[in-house]
Amino acid sequence: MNNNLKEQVLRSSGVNVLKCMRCGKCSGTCPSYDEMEYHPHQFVYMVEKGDIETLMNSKSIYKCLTCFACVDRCPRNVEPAKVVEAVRLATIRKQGNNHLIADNIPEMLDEDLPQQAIVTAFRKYTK
Amino acid sequence: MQRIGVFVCHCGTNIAATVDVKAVAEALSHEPGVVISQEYQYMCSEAGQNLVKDAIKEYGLTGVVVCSCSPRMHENTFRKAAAAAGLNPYLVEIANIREQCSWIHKEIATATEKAVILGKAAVAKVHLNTPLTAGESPVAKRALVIGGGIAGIQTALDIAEAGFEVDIVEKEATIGGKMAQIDKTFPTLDCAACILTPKMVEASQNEKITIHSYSEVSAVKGFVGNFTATIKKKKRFVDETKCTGCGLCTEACPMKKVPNAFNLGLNNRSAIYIPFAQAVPKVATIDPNYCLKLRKGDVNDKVCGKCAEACTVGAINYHQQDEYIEQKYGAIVVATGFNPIKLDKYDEFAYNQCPDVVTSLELERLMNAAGPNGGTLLRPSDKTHPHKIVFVQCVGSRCDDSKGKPYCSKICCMYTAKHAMLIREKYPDTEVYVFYIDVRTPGKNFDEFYRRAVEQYNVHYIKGMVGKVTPKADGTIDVQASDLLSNEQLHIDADMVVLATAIEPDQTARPLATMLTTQMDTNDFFTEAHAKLRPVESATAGIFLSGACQGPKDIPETVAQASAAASKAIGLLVKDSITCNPCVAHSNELMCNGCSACEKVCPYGAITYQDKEFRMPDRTIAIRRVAGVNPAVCQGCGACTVACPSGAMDLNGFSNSQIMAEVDAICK
Amino acid sequence: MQEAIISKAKQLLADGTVNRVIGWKKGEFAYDITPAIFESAEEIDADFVYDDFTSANVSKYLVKESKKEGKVLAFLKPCDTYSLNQLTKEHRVKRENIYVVGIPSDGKLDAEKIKAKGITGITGVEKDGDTLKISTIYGEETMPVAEAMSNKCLSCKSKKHVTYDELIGEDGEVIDSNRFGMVEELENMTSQERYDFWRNELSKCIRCNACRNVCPACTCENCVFDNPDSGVQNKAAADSFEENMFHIIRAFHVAGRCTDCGECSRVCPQNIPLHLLNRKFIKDINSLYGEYQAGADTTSRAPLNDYTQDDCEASIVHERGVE
Amino acid sequence: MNTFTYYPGCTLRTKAKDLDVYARSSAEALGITLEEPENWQCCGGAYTTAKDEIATKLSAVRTLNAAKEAGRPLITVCSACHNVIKQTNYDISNDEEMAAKVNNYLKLDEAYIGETTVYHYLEMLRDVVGFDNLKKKVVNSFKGKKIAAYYGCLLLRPSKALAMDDPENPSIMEDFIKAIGGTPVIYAQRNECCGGYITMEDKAQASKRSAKVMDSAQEQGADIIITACPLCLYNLKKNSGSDLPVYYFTELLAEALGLKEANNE
Amino acid sequence: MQVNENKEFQPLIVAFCCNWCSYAGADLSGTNRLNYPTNVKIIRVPCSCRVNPMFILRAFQKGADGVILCGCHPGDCHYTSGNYFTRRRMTLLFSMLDFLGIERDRTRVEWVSAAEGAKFAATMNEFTEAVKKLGPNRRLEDLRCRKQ
Repeated sequence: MNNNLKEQVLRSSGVNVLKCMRCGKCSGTCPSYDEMEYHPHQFVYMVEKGDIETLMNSKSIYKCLTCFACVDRCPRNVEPAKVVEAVRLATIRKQGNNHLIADNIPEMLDEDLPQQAIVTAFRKYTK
Repeated sequence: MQRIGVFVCHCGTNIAATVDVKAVAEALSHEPGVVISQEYQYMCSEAGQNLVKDAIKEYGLTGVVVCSCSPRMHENTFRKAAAAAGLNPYLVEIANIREQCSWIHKEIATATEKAVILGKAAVAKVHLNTPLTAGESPVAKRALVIGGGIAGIQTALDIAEAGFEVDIVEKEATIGGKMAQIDKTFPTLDCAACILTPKMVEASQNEKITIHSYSEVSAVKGFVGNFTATIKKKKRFVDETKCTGCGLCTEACPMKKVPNAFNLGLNNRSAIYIPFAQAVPKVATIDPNYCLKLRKGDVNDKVCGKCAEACTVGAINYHQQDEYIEQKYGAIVVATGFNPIKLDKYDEFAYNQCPDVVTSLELERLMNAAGPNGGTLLRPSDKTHPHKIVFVQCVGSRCDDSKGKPYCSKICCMYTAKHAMLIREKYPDTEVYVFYIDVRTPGKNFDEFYRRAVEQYNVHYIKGMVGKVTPKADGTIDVQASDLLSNEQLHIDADMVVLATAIEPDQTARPLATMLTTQMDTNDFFTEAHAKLRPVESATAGIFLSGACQGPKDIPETVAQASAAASKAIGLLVKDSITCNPCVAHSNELMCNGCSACEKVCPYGAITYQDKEFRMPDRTIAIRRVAGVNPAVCQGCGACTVACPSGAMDLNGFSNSQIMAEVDAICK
Repeated sequence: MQEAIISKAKQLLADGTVNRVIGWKKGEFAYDITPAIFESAEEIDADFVYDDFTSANVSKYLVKESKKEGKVLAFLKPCDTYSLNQLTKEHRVKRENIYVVGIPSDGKLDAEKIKAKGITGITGVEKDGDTLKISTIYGEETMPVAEAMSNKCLSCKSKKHVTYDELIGEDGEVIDSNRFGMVEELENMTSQERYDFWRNELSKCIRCNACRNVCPACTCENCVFDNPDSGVQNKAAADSFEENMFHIIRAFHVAGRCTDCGECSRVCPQNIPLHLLNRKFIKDINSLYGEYQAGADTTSRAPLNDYTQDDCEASIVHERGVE
Repeated sequence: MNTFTYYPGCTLRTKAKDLDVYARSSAEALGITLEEPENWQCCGGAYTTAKDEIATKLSAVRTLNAAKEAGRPLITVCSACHNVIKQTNYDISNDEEMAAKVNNYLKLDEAYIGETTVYHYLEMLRDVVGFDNLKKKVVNSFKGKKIAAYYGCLLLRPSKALAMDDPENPSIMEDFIKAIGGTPVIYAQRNECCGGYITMEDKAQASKRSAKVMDSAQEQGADIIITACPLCLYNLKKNSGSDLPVYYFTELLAEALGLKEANNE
Repeated sequence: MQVNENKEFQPLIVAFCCNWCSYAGADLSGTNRLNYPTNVKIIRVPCSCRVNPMFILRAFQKGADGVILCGCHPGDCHYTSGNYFTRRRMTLLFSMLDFLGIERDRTRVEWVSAAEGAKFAATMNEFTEAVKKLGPNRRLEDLRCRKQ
């Protein structure tokens, strides 16, 4: 259990994980569920336990679509997507941990890809 | 010279853990007039009370101050103890050093300091207390029950049984309430109608009971023992005394496309209707929003009139008007019940998008023999048998999201188990899934009942919540949910989805609470006088609570509470008179100006004026107009005391000088 | 005017309509006019005075007078009729025992203002258009009428009689006065400035009770400040707080009942602008609960004994004006 | 009241010119003046929910403040820009700490605390123009066309901040479709994410998501699908493997108003 | 009022609470162990309309630094209409105190129901803080009561 990391995630997300009643609706609604190793309800629970590093090292943090379905549908107003984002930021803010590297971009592009996709990817996966 | 006794309670550690009770007793012993200051572990215990009684006798106390829990808790206890020892009960004051001191503060030094100050204020006040004698006021021997569901019916029957007149006011066209709409009951699986309708009939036949159906309480005045209620009998356009309930009119009515409210809109009825076969009173009612004639606005118009033609007894009256009845009551029982919440904000479950997503109450109607499908469970959309049904628990309950309710609706776990079981029993080829967060089954034979659903009927209970319900083009419904135990996201191709919808108090409860000056909690459930010890009384004397208006309840609990409320009401009604609150206003005639300011602000009309002869200081006789308070009518709010400019009007138990003394003691 | 009043008084006494008259007579000085009871034409001829110094509102005297045998005649200026109406509404006078003759008023003079000009030994005054001719033991002096006018008359709110049995002269109209100007000025000051202003004014109070004794709304059988059970009994302010207490409570007790007759300030020997406290309440009542003029009628409900469900909250005080 | 500050956003200047061009010409035809603020910056495309990220929120605040200074409501048309700007505005109005930090950074003459009203172009059609009025101006009706509205996630959620429509059963785009004469097709996936954000990260997932959306619309019999988001359009067209035509709603609007050569076959 | 040299100023707050709603709300905040400062001392009155302006002035006179009056929510008065009168009386009284230059934050009316224990505690915390910021009540006190 890493208290500093937990503190950081809680502060950064602004989420009170103790409000969770373990209903699992977030995971029931998540469109990326099958791509994730850890699911939204697990993010909330594991952050509560302080098991942040496991999450930071999981690919799951890049699978969240930030579609806010879990945020809107959570009956307890927990906002799991914000927890996922806070964990992802905890990872990519570390030196050299950018998930997207500028040099790799050109090969990902096609002529129709909107700027938006690149900008968002940068915003979400780099620091 | 005053001889005051101070008694400081430890309340076990409730007070003693944060307040140095010995120091409080010691500090208060030096207050003027205090002749004895003691502390004891539990002052409210018999031994504690004896301490107070003995001290009153031994020291000839003229006043008692108890530093303990809230006066709302034990003021009466200590007043009675004082009275038993021969001291006027109103010479007792309570310093609230538990709820308003030890429980909210942590630091012993400051909490003790505050407790001493609160004690000093009580001592200062008790110095000015005067012996008060309570007056008496007569009790009207009639009860009003508001709401005619199972709670109201049970309460009325019990009160009538004790020999008192009871009026039931029901806003719908029939009594019966929600229970009349329910198919079977848990955990015995009796047919609800079979056990309810005899009670409805009993109520209608009991000569002590008057049922005002299709009526509302529009005003309530007065106070315990002496309420006056105005009942509005809404125009139903049918003369209740003539109608025989034969139903010819409903057949004759050409307007047949009215959503049937009793079946929750799952089928249609005619514009003139009898809600259901066993309705009480079995009298027709015209729905003016759909009636071809009444909708026209001009009843003299020659439109339709088929029902009047069909009626053999001439009961139809298109000119009927609302009728108001005023009646005196000694006690009022609130039994306004509940409703499922609206699901507008929960469309991730597609309730508004798919007819085959229904609420549990709708399922009751779908499964009921008197329901839209005659008791065969069919999908509302295409009237086919569903083969896979998904139940979703806690829809709108246990929420903290402004859309739902923060509380557990309590009845859903059990009725869902019932539904699941009944479906599996009747249609073994149907798969039933229940998505739950927790299965809550506290109650006699409840958990056993739920286990039977799982073990005997093989209902699939899945721990997890449904996230999204998607109606598909082929008529099936994709239910996407999490299965928390197997850690996977499931997709179930269901034929029907049933939502265990949260329940909320009826909309009429809030304005009624205002009328009755009773308190409600933030969810609009009526607040009981004490959560544990007075669960069926409201804090307002003479108003009792029956059924789900006080909190979510199942039928046995509702009936139990209904009978409890009845017994409390009976306890009041058997008295010929009740002891009034002696803390009422009184006017010092020598100082009264006769200006009428007090009369204007009195909500009870307790103040009247008369011209009285007074001998003036110069020995002349003067006739002056002075105010007098009727102590049986005054409730002791004190509005008049502030309206009075000369200070002639004062309040027993909370006099100007007493409150000033408290202020001084606190601020010293 | 004096002749007309005197002859009316004599006539009503003679024909038995009334059996006594409440009027005024001279005191020690020419400008020192005080209310008095007259029971015969002889007494009237001897002492009855009505002139430009005759300010005193006799309504309050009617509390006692109207309860005696027979009928009493009272000459009331427009502002006085509001007081009488208010007293009638509060059952403090027996209106049926009073014969009211409404008299017009074009404003009364304040002797202090004349004296402030260095004019002393006043023996009489006469208005000549806008000029006031003052005869003194030292000879005649003049000054503009407006400068000698009593403050309460400078902000006159009505020339209309709201109750009378008979009128001398024509009745006037309710007029649009600028009576809240000073209240507004104070409201626009900072809290500290307001405090300083009032501390300066109220600290002058000597608790002579003149304001209370003259006030037609202060007719309590027994004033709360004389009542040992009230907890605020005191004869004289022992401390700055008690001056505040006395004047706040007095203003609060007459709030919604004060007709703004201005007598409190007129009689204050220390010239404390006490009417501003009353006007503040009147202004607040008008703006928060709708226009209300105490004494305008005898049936309306006093604003403090009334309410609506959507009255503003007390926090409105925080939301407006200068902190 | 018919002049608005208009924020196009970067994608509308390049890959999503259609969205922009038709939005402008239609607005003009509807009597709405759109004024573009000078020197606007890219909104960043995605809103960072982290409370300790301030820098990424500044460009949105600059835009909001420009509208405030112009004394006009702000209109956006790209779903992503709208989402970022609306969330920023919501947080700055409701989170004092964040507002303080942002204002410390920006050092504006007057602190920005959420004064600007933000409309999506669709909201402008609904609340300012009115769908009834729009209906009257339609020259080329889409009568008989079954049109599926794709909201995606950005227009509706988080609903507290976006507050545009019922997040689970929205109707604004369906009402728009009815106004231009078409028949709206309701399908379950209309408010589920197409996987746009993840396009560069995980093509497979984006394909899966967008296919699901397209299939759902097609299953309910849609002829075409409309959206307000360039990334959705790209994803649904490119990655779904479906041949259901996808258009910007503004293109249909312009066509309905007769501002585009009718290409109804 | 207690001023210790090394300690921060501790204001004395007098709270008048109606028996039916606010006093019960205060009890509930106790039952739920919701803390608020010891500065607050509650005086129980049957209804907020029992509170005479004289009580409030008296409290200030004797050294209170803030006075708060709590009653049932408008419409929910146990006595039907008491709090409506309270609302008018206190609005005018507070306006007058403001007019006399007394700091606005020393007086307050708050409606607290019997169910609002949390609101009661929060209100008391807030009010105490606000009065703390103002410092000791100097403008409306009886100098003889001033503690050294």
